Amino acid sequence: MDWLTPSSLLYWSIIIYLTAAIVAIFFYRHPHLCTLFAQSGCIFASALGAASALKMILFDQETLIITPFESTVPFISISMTLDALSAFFILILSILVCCVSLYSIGYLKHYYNKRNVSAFHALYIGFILSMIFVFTAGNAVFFFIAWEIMTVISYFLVVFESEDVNEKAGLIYIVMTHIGAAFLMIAFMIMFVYTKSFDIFGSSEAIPATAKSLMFVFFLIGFGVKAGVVPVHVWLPYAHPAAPSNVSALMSGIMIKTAIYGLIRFILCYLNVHNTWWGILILCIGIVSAILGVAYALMEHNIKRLLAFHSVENIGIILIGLGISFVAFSQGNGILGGLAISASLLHTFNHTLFKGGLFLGAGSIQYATHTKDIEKLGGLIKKMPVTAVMVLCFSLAISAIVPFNGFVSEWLTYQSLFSIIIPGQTGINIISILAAAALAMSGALAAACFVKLFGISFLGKARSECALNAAEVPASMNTGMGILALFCLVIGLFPVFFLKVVDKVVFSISGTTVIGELQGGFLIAWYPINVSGNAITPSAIFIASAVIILATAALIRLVGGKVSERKYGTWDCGFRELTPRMQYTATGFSKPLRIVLRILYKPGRMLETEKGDSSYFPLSKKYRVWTEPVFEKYVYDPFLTAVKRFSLRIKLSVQTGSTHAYLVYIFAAVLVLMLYNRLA
Amino acid sequence: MEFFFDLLSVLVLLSSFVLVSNKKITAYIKTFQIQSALIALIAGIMGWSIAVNEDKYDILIICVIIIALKVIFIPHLLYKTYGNIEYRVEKDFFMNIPIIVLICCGLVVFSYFSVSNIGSLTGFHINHQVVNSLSVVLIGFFFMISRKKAIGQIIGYLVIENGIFVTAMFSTNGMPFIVDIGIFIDMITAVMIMGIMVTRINKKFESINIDKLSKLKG
Amino acid sequence: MGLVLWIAPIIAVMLSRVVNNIKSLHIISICTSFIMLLAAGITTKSVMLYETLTYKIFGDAFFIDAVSIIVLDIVIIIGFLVSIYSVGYLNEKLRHNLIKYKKIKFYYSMMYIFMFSMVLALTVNNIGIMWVAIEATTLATAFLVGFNNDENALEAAWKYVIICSVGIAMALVGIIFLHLASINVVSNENALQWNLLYDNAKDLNGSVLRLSFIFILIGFGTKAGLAPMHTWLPDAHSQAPSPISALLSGALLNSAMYATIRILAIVNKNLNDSAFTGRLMIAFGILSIAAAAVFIMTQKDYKRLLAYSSIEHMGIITLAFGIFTPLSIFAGFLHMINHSFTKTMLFLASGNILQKYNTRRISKVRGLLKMLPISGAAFLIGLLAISGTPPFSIFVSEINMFLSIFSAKYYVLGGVFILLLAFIFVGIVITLFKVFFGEPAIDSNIRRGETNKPGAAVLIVLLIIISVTGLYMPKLLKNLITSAQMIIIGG
Amino acid sequence: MVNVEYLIVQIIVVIMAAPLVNGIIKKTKALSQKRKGAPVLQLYYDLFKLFKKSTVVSDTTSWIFKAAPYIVFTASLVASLLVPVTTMIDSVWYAGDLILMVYLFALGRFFMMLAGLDAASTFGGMGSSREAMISSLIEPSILVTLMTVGLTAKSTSSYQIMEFMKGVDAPLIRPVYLLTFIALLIITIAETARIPVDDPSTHLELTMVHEAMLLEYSGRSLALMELGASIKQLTFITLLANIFIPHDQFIFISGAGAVLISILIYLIKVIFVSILIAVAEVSTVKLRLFSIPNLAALAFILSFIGFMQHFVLGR
Repeated sequence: MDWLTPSSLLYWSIIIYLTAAIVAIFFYRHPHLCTLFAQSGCIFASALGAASALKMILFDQETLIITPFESTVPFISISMTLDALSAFFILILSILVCCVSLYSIGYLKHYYNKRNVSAFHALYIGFILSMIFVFTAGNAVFFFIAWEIMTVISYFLVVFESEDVNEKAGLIYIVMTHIGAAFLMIAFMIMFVYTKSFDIFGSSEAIPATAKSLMFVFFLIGFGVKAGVVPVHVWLPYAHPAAPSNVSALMSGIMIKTAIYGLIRFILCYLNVHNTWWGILILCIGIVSAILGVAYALMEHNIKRLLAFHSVENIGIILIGLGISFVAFSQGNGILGGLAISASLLHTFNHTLFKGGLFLGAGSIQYATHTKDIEKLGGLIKKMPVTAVMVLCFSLAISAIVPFNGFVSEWLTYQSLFSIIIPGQTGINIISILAAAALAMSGALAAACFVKLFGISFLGKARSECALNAAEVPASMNTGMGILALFCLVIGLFPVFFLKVVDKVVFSISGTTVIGELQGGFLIAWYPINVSGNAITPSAIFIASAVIILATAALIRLVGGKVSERKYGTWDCGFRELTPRMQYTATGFSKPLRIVLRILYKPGRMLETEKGDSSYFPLSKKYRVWTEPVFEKYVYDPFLTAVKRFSLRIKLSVQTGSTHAYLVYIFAAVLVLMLYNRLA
Repeated sequence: MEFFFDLLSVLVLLSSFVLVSNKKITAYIKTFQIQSALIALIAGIMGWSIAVNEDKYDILIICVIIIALKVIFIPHLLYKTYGNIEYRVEKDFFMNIPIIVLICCGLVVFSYFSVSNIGSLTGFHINHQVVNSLSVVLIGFFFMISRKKAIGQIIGYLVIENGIFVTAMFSTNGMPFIVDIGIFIDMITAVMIMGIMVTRINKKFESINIDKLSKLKG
Repeated sequence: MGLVLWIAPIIAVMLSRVVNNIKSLHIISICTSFIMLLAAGITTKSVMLYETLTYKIFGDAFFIDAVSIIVLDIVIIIGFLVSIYSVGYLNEKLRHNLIKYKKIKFYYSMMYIFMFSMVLALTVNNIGIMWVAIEATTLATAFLVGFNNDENALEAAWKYVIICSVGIAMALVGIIFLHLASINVVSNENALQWNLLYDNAKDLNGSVLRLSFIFILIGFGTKAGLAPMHTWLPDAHSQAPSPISALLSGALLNSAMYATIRILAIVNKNLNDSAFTGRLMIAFGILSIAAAAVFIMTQKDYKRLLAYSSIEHMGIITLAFGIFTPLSIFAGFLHMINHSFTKTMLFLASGNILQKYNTRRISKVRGLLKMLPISGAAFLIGLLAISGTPPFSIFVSEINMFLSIFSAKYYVLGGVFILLLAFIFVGIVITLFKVFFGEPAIDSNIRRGETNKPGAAVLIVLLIIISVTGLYMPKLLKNLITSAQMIIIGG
Repeated sequence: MVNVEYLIVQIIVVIMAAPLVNGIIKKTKALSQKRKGAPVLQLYYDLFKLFKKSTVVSDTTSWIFKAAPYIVFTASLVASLLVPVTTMIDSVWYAGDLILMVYLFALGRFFMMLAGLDAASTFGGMGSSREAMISSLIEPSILVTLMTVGLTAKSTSSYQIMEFMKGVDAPLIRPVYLLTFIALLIITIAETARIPVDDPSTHLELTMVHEAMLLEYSGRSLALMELGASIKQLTFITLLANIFIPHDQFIFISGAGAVLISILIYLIKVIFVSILIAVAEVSTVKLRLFSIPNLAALAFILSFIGFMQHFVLGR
């Protein structure tokens, strides 16, 4: 059974991915076959990948090193290393890829004969592979190579769908992530200078404390850009909506998690957290991202932009968990650190599931209605009942509402926040309680936002022809989403099994296990998650709710007897007819919050009236509301304009076109150098 | 002998001062011609003494080449080029002549200053003649900067070449022969190419004012 | 065999003056460059065997060692590729009646004079002749830069000739001082022979040598396009016909850099320390990179942008030799090679773009990938590669550069360097990536698809080269670079 | 593991007592306005009636509209199970803590807001939109308040907190508890759609929030919604009463009698808090919608200062 080892499984999975890509290119004339082969290859390969990862986490705790080939180029060596942390992220990746690929079989139909589908498949698989390499890279240079390839391929995927519109999306994305990568590079260089090695799994003892702090800051910038934390999140709401939906699902579901992986791998595992301020800084960033991410999401009426902002929020929540764990580890509190990082890892997993699912849902909506604008939708629940149920599940999950998975990880985050507050420490206490408030607020705002998303697009009446003519999407798409939704529910109900997986990972990272704290086994599904006496048992709650619903229904029937139910139009205050235009719009729905949080949006409005015969009978009225992208307008645009102006000014004052000026430069250089030689 | 070379080097330097204070293109060419003649004289004297002492005729040959090229051929070529182009009265310099001369004085001082440490540090002696010739290089360079017209720039380039040649003469009794020949070939080609270009520029831009050539920027 | 390298281009020049048939002109050109390629291959092999290669003829003038063979191979391989590309390029120009066949004769003869002078510069021992040859390259390419014969081309050519001539004259001053420094050490017959100077470097006069280095750095730095002497470069490289731009950027800049490196080796050996030269070269290097970063940010002309990128990469190479550790020199040579191939590819691709769209303005080029699938893809990948994206070759040399800088304890410099490179990437992306999107302007005259077939083949070859060398380095190359590094550092 | 007696007692008490609170508040208000007012048990009659009435359902609605009342009601009821009315029965059943309670209410609210949007009527959307705002603003205060109290007791489970509070002498004169009590009172008012945040007795579109969402409901659906809302109200009142005014430490007997006495005292406390709320309602006017953030901020600041007092300043 040699081939069942995690390494060979992973090996085979990679080979199948590659084969799928090659086959896809081979069949470029037959989009149907090409899609079928490539995506089923992906499904198969991801299943192997997941098997490998699970086997690694559950049975083999030894770190595996796989070296496909040794490069002759100095300092570049391709070595893959699989440990529990890598395996965990590969597991997440594989689950998502499996579902997304299933979904893609149906979804890609509308690209046939419009775009080069085989190129898409090649890029798609390349993207997956580059992420696998990021997760398994054993040395920093290989990590960097995989990281950059991932960026570039995802850039191509972002610009795949359409043309001019996306120019900005792709540009902002690649520019920001590349600058982030430059910071990573600096950090890796510092690493090499002191340790003489690029080995990620090596020891960092040779690095002095100041350099470590510097490295921490660079890692934070580098990974922060990729993760999309505020204030470097601006690329995210452009890039994710621009990509095809299955790619956005991968990008938002797993690509931004590579940054989380990087933070854990390099800061926690490699550098070891020494300073409390590292954790506090991450905690602060997490708080700001969680609040601002969801706040900006509220104002979006493009489904995918809305979801993209939610990614910022959820990364914020993950970072809150991570920040607490860093603080705890720096204080030597291993148990709490383990708990917090479990919360953070579980939330990473959860976010992958529901955000991936939501992007797929957005893709389904777009597939059925050809629009991403919520204001044009309405009443889809009747046209697309299955999709509606899935999207509802994901919406509940992302709003951290009870029987779903989002709640479990947020609860764990709350518990770790709860545990880190000890009387007597000023800064950490204040920030932690603010983090709890932020978490609560972001949860409520997320709920508001998803009520808006679901309510406006699926409920009520159709607001446009697009929504009116929608039809249910192909079964493969719904199956893909269905698996994800099922996962969301199962993790929400029986979190203990998944926590055990996470715990094994945490154990391999920090050497501390929280399994003593988190009791229970797989078979006793209703065993509670118990953190020092505080417990929740989602399954018990679920059963209680089910019993109560049934009992209520029975009781009402008993008390009230059988009564008739009458269908009638919605109450229209006595007007004759209610039109879809009278419904609340998404803009209207978010208005109270827009006004309350106006400092974040700088909203503006304008009323245009076309005058008629009398001022009481205008021909038409147009009311326009807008919010401003504050970060772009007040931070990035001025900066970019300043840089461009600087460049232009220098360009025109140096490269003037005058031969004499050019001669003067050389002359001056001669004189200055002669002077230097004289004085040196 | 040394005294004689000192005098000649100062004369070469002076001739470049005369050059920068000239206003007319024909005067530039004439001054260049004189300077070249002075240099030929230096080469002749040096070549003669070497020929007598060491039985080598390199420098004498070079002296002949200088006379042929720099005193006769190139000035002729420049006159011809100048004749080809339409005459137009234009101010040819950016600054006042007195200021230019003053700056050139500064350049001489600077070149003295910049090489003055060489002797003191190592006991290796660079004599005044070398410094004078280095100043000629710098002045030639500055002449190029101060003149607007294309022919002025060619003259400036030639003066730099002259300066370099004199420097080589005074410091090391000339470069290896083959190198010198190569340098001359390059120089004559360069001047011819520049001459052709000046004609073309005059045709395209209807002026040989280099300031007009400033479309390519940024 | 090495002498074939000298004779072949001269014969080619002569033949192309005589022959009047376009087809034969092309054949002569390709054959010559192929013969040179073979000769270079054999020479490389003998250098590998005997370390240096000299011939007694011309008084020890012919001298090749690992340093020169690296640059020589670059020049000749690029020359070969460019000669193939030129066939398609010139035919396309003829087809559109932009030039007459006489121009083709002129083109080829000038190109081979240019090749000859570059080869000469790289294979002579005497620094004076090296200077002569490098000045000759300026003169040979002057009319090639002005090939298009319009106002812009003429302006560029004029600036090119004037600035480069003046700059290189400074190098001659430096060489005279070098001669002066060696006057008591090397006999007059062997004056300026590099190997003698190098062997006796310790006995040269240090202070004169330093003065000489300053002039040489400025002189050859002008030719290599280091800021602030770079000003001619964007004009010349953008106005020249694209194959010539490729040669200028890929081959000529390296030759000028080669001359600097040769003298740098002597000076550093004499001073026993690289601090003096290092400071200067690091300053020039980082200034060039910074200048390129600033200029690229708002560039509107894609060929100029590529030219500025050449300035950047020359800056990087200068920086590498300024650091002067074994690792940095290794990286410097590697970068030289990688930059040459990548930049050649970009310039050749830009030639196809220019012929298709007939404009250098970035804003007029749209939908490139649809219009020119191969050139467009090569251009896109080339842009990514030139800005240091893995897994292409430039990334490899850049990471070696980073390492060498950090290992030499120039932390701030290293940080600034990495960030400047990131900014250049940003600049390239912001200004240039627009060309790949949108619909090409509807113009019935412009047909979609590649017209320069040989050119497309060359681009594919270059694409393979830069991708493969990103992850794989032949042992031969590694040995060559290592021995070159040993020569320079004097180990 | 699950204490069945506890659940039964809890469910019965909660369902029975919840409508009472509304009655008491209404009666108090009426009395304070020198009116006779409706009987205290009016809501019981209403609910009983509503259960028997036939329903009218809008034809634009979907299954969400029908499911929502059940979900809202169940969520409230399950949440109320997490807040024991008496600590005399061992109610450690590990099902959840106060954080879960908050999120169960969020579940109910989520579906209520969806139901508001389902009928495609303007009123429903308006109600949902306002509810979304109010809940988002009040949520941080709830969490901070509950966590502060929980932190002093080192637990987030309400039973544990109540057990702990039994040992605290006169909690309401300690700054941390006093401040959190006031904060929680404000939160209760806001969460249960009371003046000054919402006016439960109006059907004027400018002012209504909660009622607007229920506008399309009739019959048993409406009854479930109303009952759910009053259970939620009672849960918050229970929190106020049982955490800050613990009484079980004064009962020295055990067994069924003790439970009965404890529940009676509990009911008295509920009535007391209800009257407190009614007084608050009578003595203020309804705030403009956009002044509500100030109220939410007040609650947040109170609880935050309470937290600071205890955990940073150490009082």
